[in-house]
Amino acid sequence: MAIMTIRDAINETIREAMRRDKDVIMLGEDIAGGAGTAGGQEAIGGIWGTSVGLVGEFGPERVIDTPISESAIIGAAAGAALAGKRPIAELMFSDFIGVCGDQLINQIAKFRYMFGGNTRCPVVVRLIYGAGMNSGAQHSQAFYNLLTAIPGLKVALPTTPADAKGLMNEALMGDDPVMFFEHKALFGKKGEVPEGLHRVPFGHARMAREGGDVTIVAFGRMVSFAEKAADALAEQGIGCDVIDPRTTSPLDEEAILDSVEQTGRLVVVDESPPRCSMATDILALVSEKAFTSLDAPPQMVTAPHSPVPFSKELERAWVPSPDAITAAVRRTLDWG
Amino acid sequence: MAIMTIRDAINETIREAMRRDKDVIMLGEDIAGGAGTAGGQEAIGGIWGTSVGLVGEFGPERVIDTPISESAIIGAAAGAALAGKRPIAELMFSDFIGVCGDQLINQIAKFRYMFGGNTRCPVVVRLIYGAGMNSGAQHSQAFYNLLTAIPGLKVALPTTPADAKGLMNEALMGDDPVMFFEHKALFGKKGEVPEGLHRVPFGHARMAREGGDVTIVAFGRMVSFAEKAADALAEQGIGCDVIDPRTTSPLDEEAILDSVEQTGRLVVVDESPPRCSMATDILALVSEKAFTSLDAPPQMVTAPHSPVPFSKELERAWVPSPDAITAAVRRTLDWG
Amino acid sequence: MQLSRDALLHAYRQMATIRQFEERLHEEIKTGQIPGFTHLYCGQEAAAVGVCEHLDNEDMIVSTHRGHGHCIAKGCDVTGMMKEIFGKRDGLCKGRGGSMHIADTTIGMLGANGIVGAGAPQAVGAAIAAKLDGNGKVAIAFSGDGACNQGTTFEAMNLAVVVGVPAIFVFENNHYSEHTGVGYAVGTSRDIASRAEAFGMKAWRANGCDFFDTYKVMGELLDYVRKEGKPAAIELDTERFYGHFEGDPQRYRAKGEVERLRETRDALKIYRDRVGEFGPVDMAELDAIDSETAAMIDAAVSEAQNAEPCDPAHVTEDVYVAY
Amino acid sequence: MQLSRDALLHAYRQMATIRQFEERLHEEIKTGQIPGFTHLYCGQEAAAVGVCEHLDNEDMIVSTHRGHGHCIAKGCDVTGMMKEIFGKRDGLCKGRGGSMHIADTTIGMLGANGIVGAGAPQAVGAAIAAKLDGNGKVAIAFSGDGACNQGTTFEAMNLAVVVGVPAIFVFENNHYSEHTGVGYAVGTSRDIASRAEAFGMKAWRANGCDFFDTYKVMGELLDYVRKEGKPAAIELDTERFYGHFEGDPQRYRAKGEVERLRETRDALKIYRDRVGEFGPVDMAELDAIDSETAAMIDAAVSEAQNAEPCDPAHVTEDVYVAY
Ligand SMILES: Cc1ncc(C[n+]2csc(CCOP(=O)(O)OP(=O)(O)O)c2C)c(N)n1
Ligand SMILES: Cc1ncc(C[n+]2csc(CCOP(=O)(O)OP(=O)(O)O)c2C)c(N)n1
Ligand SMILES: [Mg+2]
Ligand SMILES: [Mg+2]
Repeated sequence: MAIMTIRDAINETIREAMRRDKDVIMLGEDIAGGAGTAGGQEAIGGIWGTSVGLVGEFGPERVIDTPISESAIIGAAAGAALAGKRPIAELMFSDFIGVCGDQLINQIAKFRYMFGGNTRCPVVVRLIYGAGMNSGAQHSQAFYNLLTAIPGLKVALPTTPADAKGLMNEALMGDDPVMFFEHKALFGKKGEVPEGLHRVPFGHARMAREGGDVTIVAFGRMVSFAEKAADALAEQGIGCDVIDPRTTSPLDEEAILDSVEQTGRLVVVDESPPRCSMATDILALVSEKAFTSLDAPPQMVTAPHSPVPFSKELERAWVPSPDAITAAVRRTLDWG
Repeated sequence: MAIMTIRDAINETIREAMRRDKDVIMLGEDIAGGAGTAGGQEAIGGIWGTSVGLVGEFGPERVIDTPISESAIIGAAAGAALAGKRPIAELMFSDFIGVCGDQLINQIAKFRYMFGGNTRCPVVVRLIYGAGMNSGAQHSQAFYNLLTAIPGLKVALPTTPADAKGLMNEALMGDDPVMFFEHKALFGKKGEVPEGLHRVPFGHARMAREGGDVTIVAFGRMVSFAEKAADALAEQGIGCDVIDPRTTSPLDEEAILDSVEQTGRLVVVDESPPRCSMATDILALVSEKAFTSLDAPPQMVTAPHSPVPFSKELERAWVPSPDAITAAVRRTLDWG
Repeated sequence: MQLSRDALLHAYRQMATIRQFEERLHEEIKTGQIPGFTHLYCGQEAAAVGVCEHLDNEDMIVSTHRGHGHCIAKGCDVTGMMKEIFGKRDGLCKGRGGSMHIADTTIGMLGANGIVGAGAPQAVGAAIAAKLDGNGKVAIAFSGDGACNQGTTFEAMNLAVVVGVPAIFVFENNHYSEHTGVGYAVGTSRDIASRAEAFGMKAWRANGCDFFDTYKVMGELLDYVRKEGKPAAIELDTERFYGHFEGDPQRYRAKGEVERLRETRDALKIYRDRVGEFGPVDMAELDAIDSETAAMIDAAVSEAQNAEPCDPAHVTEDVYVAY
Repeated sequence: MQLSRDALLHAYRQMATIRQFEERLHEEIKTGQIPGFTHLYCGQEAAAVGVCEHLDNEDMIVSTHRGHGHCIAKGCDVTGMMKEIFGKRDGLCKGRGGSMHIADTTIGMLGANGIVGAGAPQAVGAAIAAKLDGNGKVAIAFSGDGACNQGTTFEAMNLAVVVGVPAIFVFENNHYSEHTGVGYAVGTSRDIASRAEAFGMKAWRANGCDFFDTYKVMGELLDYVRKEGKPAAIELDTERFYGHFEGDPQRYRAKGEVERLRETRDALKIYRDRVGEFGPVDMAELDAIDSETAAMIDAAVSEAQNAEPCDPAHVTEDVYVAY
């Protein structure tokens, strides 16, 4: 087991996949960087540093820098996948799904179904997402709910280096399109990463904490906030299950329902605004399928129904906080 | 009160608005029709017939036929709105939101907030939506959930001719962007329409049926399916409240919560697939805010997690049916 | 240019098949047996066939909402297509796709597409794959004159030039996008091909109602693309004989326009008029092909009519490979 | 071309303001007081000012992620901008927008924009409004060489031609989109302006580091647009002195590139070198403007530093006019 960051885990996993499978290719803006400049290729390695060294090893035919044309990037990835490749397409910010939305929701997601089941379109779209770096309303959003809503897409959100590797390998070896959400504030997060062809199957949640009194389901960066809250509560004798679903589509319903059956209390933490969010998705699941288990109203801790603001103070108020999670847990315990 | 179809109510309301307010303009593909042809303009009046006669009365400067460029259509509407106009932009099918998604979710939705509150962007986007006409996977979707998720947008779904008029007037006289969803299978639906400047405020649900035993919340075309189910159940002595929220953003939470407080039973009917849908949104609302009122697990009646299929048999199986609603109501009654 | 008898007859058979497929659909739609809305390719036969007669199964095409002609020209099973359009369970796409979503990736037909402009970047991706595979194959995006105003089409052309791949943009200019004239919607100073040129691509122009012209110019284009490994474009001047979709009252047409087009711009007539220049073919042989095709389409329609309907239990199949 | 003393001095003041605003931001960002990421306009001053000196408050512009220069050139309050970039509650956008989202619609500045390519169609819409209002006003979209590959930009150009409105596409070609060279990403055979021509638009070209050249050519363009009521485009050859965003190590640059650009392509130097051709201006007057500007920027920075932070209670304000 090596200790590494999520950034490096993604880089290494892609590198190994490209060595193993010549059909794995990459497309994106500045993923090599420096194309057509005096400094030359590989000046950058992606603005997130996740593709460092790849163009050097695999060449510009497989690590393709593109113009600023997101629809063409995703569309080309779709076409290459229909033609037998396994493209990894990078959306520098998940906020840009609106620029290429059709290729995601009407093309990649639907080919297999509408073409009668004979087609595979194994595109992995990397979407860098999330608030917390004062990047403003158009560079901070967490749109996994919008893509979870689309049948035909799978959606992964790794929160540890090991899962980043395991889920990426799973995405690259599966035959379905995967929306791979990487939180920009988590790239530097370190952890142990298994050697070799580590795979994490989709639809299997990770139990980040076990506590037994309250169930917290959290997504992406919110998992670490939930862990923080759970640790603080543990000191006060309150035990929380913290569930990191790892993929929202497919979703490990069982892990969530099992935990709620035991705890009777649910808090869902989601970095998106509340409406038609993963938070509502989980509350609906639990209230429909574990109704009798619930001892208190399930709670949502989400961003407010507003765009992401720029300034430090405002953005801090916008992002769900560990304190808000703690308060929600307490509300479920103090109920009735 | 005149009796007319939803199609005609929309046409008439827009006509009256354009007479009243010279800043109201329209943009879309073939909304006049016949531009650059021997047959000449107004050959068509929109493929849905909702803009018949408008180019004749208001001229091609105000009823603008555009090339097939949805991003430019919505973008131009946004720019015209910033410059003081009240554009009505037509998306021939709501399925095309992916083609112009950025202008909806990152532009129109956010200008006011991110520009500090001094800006207005009163664009009305008409989105023709819905399954039931064997139009296939890319021409049948009901994407109101995706846009309800976006802070800054309002979302309306009229289900009667009177509401079509009232909500359209409200949209055209308000100062916020409105996503106006029109179900293609409802255009021919007839009903009474008040004369004059009839307005229906956003965020006020319509009680389509009062029954008191079970609360059914339904959206768009599903309202009439819910009414059908409610009528059948009424004959068996089961009274349903059928709530038509009319707008999903803002949402009339109170009407829903009040009804559930009385009935203790909830069924939500939504033409979208289940994940991160309006169905989950309402279940989450009720389970969080009317927890103690619920006497049975709330039920979702939605399309399955699949694209919309083409053939008659498959599409019929895909669209939620009155029978499925009846069954869900019975499940809530038979509970426990 | 001289062509072998086989080549000449095959091309004619392909065009006749498309024509009769579409003329027959036009009739069948009136009976109400065909669900949804259908866009007929009638009038454009020389375009699809003039392009696809150059291709084999490993060359790839991406099509449009008006895709029947491309599908047939690329070799899709005609009976399977008919069943699909009738919405039957053993249709080419199991009744889930319909007229606008016919595909058969095993023969390089990557899909008709209901979203105008969506296909062009996909062809670029397929061309990227072809380049990597180094097999000399090409990928073709069919687009209409309307689709050439969609941002994706432009992005695709630029990307193809930047990455230097054998993607070919075939613009079928049938002068209308729905009910709008090309002279209005394409604001360009010259023509559609000149847009491709502005993106740094070589572009050709041909008569898309004349198989021989399309075939010849396309041949030159393909020589260039295969030799240089670069993208290229071709604008085909062609005609649509029916409405935008079936049911379109076509009030935007000039009086007598369709009759005139059927007289002067009919791909099958033009083929018969000119075939003598390219090789020895008897009109009687063509007549025979017409009859064989009619019988084949007849059979396909009755097979489709009698085929099993879809089973509602299958509605959620094949959303994923594994979920 | 001769310009009035007022015009000459005003143009210089505008360029000096942008330069000093940006140079100062470059320093302040190092102190960590400025949140988020910031794209500096340094080097492109002649472009924004050469364009905007022709405009008044009712003409409209739409800007980019690199918008400070456009904002200042269009007349945004400099202190308000500085406060906004520092994220303060009485910033021009109440601290909610930040560097990439500065707007003041009351003076025709319709917004900087973090989405590359989003602005171009918005300018067409503003031009539609101007045409309806019949007030002779124009709407301008600033775009980079990178943005000119985005589908929206092409769609916007076509739409502007189709509807015939006074929309102007200003392409600031600073030779880089992020870390990629224009020679790679813009696969065009000639230049960016020629793409506009392919859409049926008149296009001009000018030196975007030379205020006088940009101003003169832009004047010709505006005469054409105002007279004809048609769209037009201009490509400005210009330079970016800093990285793509602050913090960019710029390894893609040639050795000594920035130094050379600062020597030969500095808009302020070029202005001083050439101003004599256009009217009588003393270098001492320009020096005085430099000093006044420095004092003004100093004051703006300290006001911004001392301004009240945002109040978290306001986070959900102004999402709607009424909800
Ligand atoms: C993105 C999108 N916008 C609009 C439509 C509706 N639509 C379908 S076909 C069509 C016209 C296409 O014109 P053209 O590209 O010339 O092809 P043709 O119909 O002439 O074959 C339109 C507007 C669509 N299907 N997709
Ligand atoms: C849709 C979209 N794609 C990508 C980006 C990331 N991005 C921001 S600026 C930029 C480069 C823009 O280049 P150019 O248009 O030449 O403008 P310049 O930075 O040179 O001023 C990129 C790729 C973005 N903000 N929006
Ligand atoms: Mg056409
Ligand atoms: Mg640039």
